[in-house]
Amino acid sequence: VDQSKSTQANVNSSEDTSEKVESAMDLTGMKIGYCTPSLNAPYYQALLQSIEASVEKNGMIFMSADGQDDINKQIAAVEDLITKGVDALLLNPKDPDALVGVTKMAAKAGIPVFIIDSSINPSADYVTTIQSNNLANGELAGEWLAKKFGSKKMNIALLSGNAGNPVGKTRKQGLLQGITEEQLRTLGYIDLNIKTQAYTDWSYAGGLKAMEDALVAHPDINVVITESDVCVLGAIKAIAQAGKTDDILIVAGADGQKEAIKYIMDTDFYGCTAMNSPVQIGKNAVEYAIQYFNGKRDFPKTAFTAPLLITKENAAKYYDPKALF
Amino acid sequence: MALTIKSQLSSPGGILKFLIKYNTIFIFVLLVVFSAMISDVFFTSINLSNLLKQVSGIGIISIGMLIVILTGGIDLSVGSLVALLAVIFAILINIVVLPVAISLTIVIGFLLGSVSGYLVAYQKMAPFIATLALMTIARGLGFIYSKGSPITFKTPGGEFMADFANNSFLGIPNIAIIFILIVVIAQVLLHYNVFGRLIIAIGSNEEASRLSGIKVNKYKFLVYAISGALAATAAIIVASRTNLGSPNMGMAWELDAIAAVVIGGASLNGGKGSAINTLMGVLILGLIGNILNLLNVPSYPQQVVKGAIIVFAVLLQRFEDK
Amino acid sequence: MALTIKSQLSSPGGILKFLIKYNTIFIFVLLVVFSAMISDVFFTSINLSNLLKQVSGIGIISIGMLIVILTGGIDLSVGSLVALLAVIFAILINIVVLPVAISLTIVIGFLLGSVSGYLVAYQKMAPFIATLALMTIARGLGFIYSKGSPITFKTPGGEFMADFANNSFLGIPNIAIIFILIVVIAQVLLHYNVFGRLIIAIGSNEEASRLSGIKVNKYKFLVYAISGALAATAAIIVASRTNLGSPNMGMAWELDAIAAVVIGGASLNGGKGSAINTLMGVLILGLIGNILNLLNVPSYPQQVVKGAIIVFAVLLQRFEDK
Amino acid sequence: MNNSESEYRLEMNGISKSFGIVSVLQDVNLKVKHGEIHALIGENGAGKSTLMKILSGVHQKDNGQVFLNGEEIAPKNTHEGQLLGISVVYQELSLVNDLSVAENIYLHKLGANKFWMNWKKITKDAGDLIKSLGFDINPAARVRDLSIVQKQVVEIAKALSEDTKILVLDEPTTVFDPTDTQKLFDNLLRLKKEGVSIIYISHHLEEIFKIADTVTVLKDGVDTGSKAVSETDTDEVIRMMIGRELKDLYPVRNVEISKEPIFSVENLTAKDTLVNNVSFSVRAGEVLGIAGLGGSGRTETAKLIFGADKKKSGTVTLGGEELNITCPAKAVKHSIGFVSEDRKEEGVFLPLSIGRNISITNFKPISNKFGFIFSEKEKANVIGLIDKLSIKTPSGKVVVKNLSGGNQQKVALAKWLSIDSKVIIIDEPTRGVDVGAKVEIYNLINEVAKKGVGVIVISSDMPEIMGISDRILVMHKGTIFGELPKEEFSEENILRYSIGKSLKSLMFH
Ligand SMILES: Nc1ncnc2c1ncn2[C@@H]1O[C@H](COP(=O)(O)OP(=O)(O)OP(=O)(O)O)[C@@H](O)[C@H]1O
Ligand SMILES: Nc1ncnc2c1ncn2[C@@H]1O[C@H](COP(=O)(O)OP(=O)(O)OP(=O)(O)O)[C@@H](O)[C@H]1O
Ligand SMILES: [Mg+2]
Ligand SMILES: [Mg+2]
Repeated sequence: VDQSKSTQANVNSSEDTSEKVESAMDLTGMKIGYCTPSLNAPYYQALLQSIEASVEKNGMIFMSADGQDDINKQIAAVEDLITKGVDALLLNPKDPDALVGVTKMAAKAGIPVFIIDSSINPSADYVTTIQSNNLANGELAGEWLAKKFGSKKMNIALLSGNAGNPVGKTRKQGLLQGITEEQLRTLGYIDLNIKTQAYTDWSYAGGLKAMEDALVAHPDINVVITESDVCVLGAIKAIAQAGKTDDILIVAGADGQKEAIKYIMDTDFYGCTAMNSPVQIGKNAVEYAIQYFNGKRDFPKTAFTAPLLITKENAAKYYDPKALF
Repeated sequence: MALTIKSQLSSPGGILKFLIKYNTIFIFVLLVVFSAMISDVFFTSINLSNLLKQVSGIGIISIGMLIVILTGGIDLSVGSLVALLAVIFAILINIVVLPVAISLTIVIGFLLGSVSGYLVAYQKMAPFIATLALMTIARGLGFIYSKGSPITFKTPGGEFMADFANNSFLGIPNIAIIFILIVVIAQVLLHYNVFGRLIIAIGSNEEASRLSGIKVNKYKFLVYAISGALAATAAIIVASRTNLGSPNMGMAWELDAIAAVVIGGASLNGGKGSAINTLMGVLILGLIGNILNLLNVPSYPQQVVKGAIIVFAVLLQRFEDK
Repeated sequence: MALTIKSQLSSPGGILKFLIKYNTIFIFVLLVVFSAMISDVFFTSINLSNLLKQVSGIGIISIGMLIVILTGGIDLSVGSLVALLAVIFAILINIVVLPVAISLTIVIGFLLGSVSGYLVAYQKMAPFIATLALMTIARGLGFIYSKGSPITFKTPGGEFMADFANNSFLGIPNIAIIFILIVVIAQVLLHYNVFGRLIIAIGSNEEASRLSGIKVNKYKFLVYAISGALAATAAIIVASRTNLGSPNMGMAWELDAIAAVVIGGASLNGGKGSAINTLMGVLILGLIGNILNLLNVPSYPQQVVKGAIIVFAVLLQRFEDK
Repeated sequence: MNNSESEYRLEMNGISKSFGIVSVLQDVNLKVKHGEIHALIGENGAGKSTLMKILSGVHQKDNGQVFLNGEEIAPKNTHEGQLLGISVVYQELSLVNDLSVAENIYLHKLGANKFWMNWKKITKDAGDLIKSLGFDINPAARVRDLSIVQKQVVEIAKALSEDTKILVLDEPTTVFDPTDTQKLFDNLLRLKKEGVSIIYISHHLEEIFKIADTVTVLKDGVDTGSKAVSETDTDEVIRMMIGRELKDLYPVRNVEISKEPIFSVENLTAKDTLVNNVSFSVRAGEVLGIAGLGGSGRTETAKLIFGADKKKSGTVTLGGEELNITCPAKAVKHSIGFVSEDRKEEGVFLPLSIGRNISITNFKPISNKFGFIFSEKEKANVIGLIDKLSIKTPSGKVVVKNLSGGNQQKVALAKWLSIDSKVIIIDEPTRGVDVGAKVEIYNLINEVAKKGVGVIVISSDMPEIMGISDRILVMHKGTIFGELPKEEFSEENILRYSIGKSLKSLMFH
């Protein structure tokens, strides 16, 4: 899969965009197992469904297992997938180090492992990593923000998912890097003023409460940056309630959830978000697995979907009201 | 209550007794004063109104928890029920008119609570385990019905609810008014009504209650069903606040609700507890989170402080039993 | 136990009684047979060994939970303790030699458990609330110490532990051997040792135990401390399996442990329960998850089925009390 | 004073104790000799149990001194008390239900220093001990499965299982029938011979005169003096206790009894208990006594009628209408009342106030149709009953846990005697109640009967059941073995029926 191809269908469409991959061998009866770290976020749900659709479209059997947000339970879930004798394992690891063991176990059983969405320690036994470029996406958003503000003073509130989440961490790094790089480039100094970080548990209600308290404690906040759209979608209610939609600009480092895109199209306070398409990742992952079945072995260690920033200019293109995510 | 207070104030050592009986209130007042001192934004009307809105959901399920705990039971399912019922409400609000959606959700909540009630009352299952099972099941169903994604309100009814949930009446958030109304009703029922008398009796000696001719099973069944209906009310409120129903809602709320009830001086062995004190427990817990946020304490030290304050609040309560 | 079994088999209606007393075992056997029938990979040695490895961590804390529950208490902190202690172990293993790291972790576990023990035994705090507070605090500390990210083992000691945790002896995974060893010790202690009899006495009637001159507080203190030490053991095992200590470990394990103990026929009111039956409870829970995974049941329907099976297993148990 | 010379084994001097603002004991003295049975008596709430709990280390005294063999002691907990050789059978059962009989008997020793259980030995020892006391209980049985009588035997065995210097028995015979009581007395006399000092608390004065050497009387927390039993009599003791003469313990029955039975049971057989083929009837206004030995199935019969146990066959008829009672709530709906013999577990709500306890059976007159309670009405009702039964308490708000045993019994009665029943079954009505209050309870039973209620009284107290009944049924092995009309009332006749024999002189009517 080359990069150009992967950018083509970066839309989280509800329509069945999964396509049949060309395959020399008969795929019927091949079993693809996918292990998600949890299903406690719409994003994971969308990713699971995208993989399922692609797998079935290609006449294969889909098997899934859920880590239930617990490293040990995810290990158990992967072990059970291996026991079931899947022919390829798509693993979305909750922790980059903890799941190394099971990749080796899978390799021992002759099962190729494709790491998707999140990263894993390089010492793991895997074919390739398929993920959106969280760092680059974050950077794009950060850059956009720094450009927008120029030398105007930013008072930032950072809305995070939950502490210790590696994906969130990467996106945060991207955002901050983007801001500082851009400031250095254009201003020659860094003025990064993050007033508070609040955790939202990746939920609407969590974001709402976090934002309410943040606004009371720091009435001068004029920027909200976030590791994911989901963290800020609830928070918007708090901002509206406080009558601050004109004073605050929201910048999300990821996901391109449809509600967020809608805000970007319709309002001025939701500045941008970056595309992290579960549909695309799912499709690519299945495609890679099929290629592997057909004998291909020279995969790059990491295959990113292309970074993509969604702003008012291009939002309409990526908005699909019927999308799952 | 007024009566009790008066008679106690007039008896010798009355004021001390009063302080002891309502010591949860004093812990609360202490915390308020402390908060006002260390944060100058705490006492702003917007913050207080936020605080009230934030606690209303958990507050409502805490009242359900209280009546269950009074019978000597426990209801671990409430958090998951909030999620499932929020999803159900969001589905309903998009297909039927608002009043029907609201009533149906509450009825479904009542029925779901009845499942635990049936298992506990008529199948003699330990409440902990019956409601733990329902907790797992409800969360699962929530995800199944919503297909894992939040369901957004799309109708005028939904908009109405969103407005309602975020607006105030005479400066008090509407949803807080609902919560306080529920507290008052509960306090009156528990204190002045036979219903309260009976569930407290059941919680303090189930066998003696049975032999006094009380329909123990009926009441045990009822409290879980009511807890379910209150979970539905909470679900409607929290869903309306965010304008959607998500299967992720109410995560671990059951623990907060139990903590609120216990901080409010109730005994997990049943037979002891009051709605007013539970309200205080809810406010204390909410306040701790709020003030720590205002003080910019990072999330994890926050947990440590919160745990410590719970211990402290409950330790203060020990004097009550003397 | 042998004695009890024999005497029961020889008494009239003995076999029925035996079936009833050990009905958890039969539920387990039933599930095994059923699983073997519907999945042809279930009975592979690799799957069974996986299953054992998967349940060992929760299994060990379930034994701690059992002895706490026997005294009529409950320990909600164990899941968080596993996280905190796994982090501590990972830190220690990178700076001191393995035996010291192991012993220190267990001692720290014991001390952390002692905190709940102290609050419950000497400050008369409700176990639910004392351990709920510790649960919050421990999770917070885990994140603080680890700065939110997992801490990887880096020393030869760490490698040794990783090997140990993933290898087997005579076909049985090492960590399962440790778990089973703990079960056996617990069973012996509970049945043939004064310690066990006294904690059962306390759970059955605390006041009577006190009047009989038993140092009730000492034993209540001890069970929480032991539960903490067992949480440390579980932490060492799960950290070794993954080669790191993460503050995200052991999420909601306390609920699984409680469920296992109750499915194993223990009463949450104390005084009733056995280690062997708890082992069965742990295996039953593990098995449910395993077989549903093997049958390709998606995650959320799985939760629903799991909840239903818990209800079913506990309902079967009701006959015991007759 | 020096050990060997001390005249008294135990001296309690000037003991005072109050709970909060309530003073329970003031300047109480108690002196017990070696090898003496010392009776401690007094009205309900006089402070007997509290005094003994101070001795054993449950409570701490506020003032005064305690000497054991001339040495001052101050046990801070029961463990210390036990080490000093003080064993107590407490008024309320304090056994561990989930352990075996043997374990319960040796529970205090388990705590002391042993490490491994020697099941064989303790089971055998316990069995031997119980046998040596003249009773027969399987030492391996779970205490939960025992009857209340058997539990009391285990309590006593437990107290005797170690080298005791002072044995305190706080109302040990309230659940015993005469044969059980006699067995206990034989044991006490043997212990006395061995030099054990025994403090014996009871409201059965005849027991005192049968076995005690000395009697100390407490009144309102003050001791009104000690007397050698040989130098006093019942009247004097009663006067010391209640401060006045007591003429008739059993009030005259002048109630009109209807001809027709108001309530009858026919061939009643239980599903899970030994009760079988029980048939009898009660007439309105009648007090029907049911006697029998412990384990004869009286309590089970009552519970079966009340719907607390499962029925296998038989009919229950009230006022000509056949009832199908499947649960106590149904029984109550048909105006049948039941006072349990086990007040702690089944009778009262210990953590709740007296008022809440009393109101629980009877909300109708004090609430409106929506269930809202008129607190003034309730208060009046509660205060009325407290007066009527002379429950010793500062107010109706006091929680029942803090009442003395006898006063708790009155609360248990009050909740049933205050309502309009058609039939009421009272199992051991005066368990632990002092003589003065007994009269009040008997009067109350009479009053209730007068209203046309059929009263069924189960009692192990022979004089009591003969004193208050119009007719006595005697149970044996789960069924009614015989019936005694008033003319034939005698301890001998009841006992003969109780053990399954016919009367000596057969009377034909
Ligand atoms: N824990 C307590 N708190 C408050 N009051 C108490 C407590 N225990 C006992 N009392 C009060 O002390 C008084 C004496 O009680 P005690 O049990 O010693 O009486 P008693 O002589 O044994 O009576 P009975 O014959 O009814 O058993 C009673 O008035 C009782 O209400
Ligand atoms: N002293 C005893 N010896 C042997 N078994 C007994 C004894 N007391 C009770 N039981 C057992 O307990 C059951 C009935 O006990 P319970 O005391 O309730 O009967 P009861 O006739 O009401 O006696 P009580 O006279 O104590 O009220 C019987 O099944 C019997 O086996
Ligand atoms: Mg007494
Ligand atoms: Mg009886």
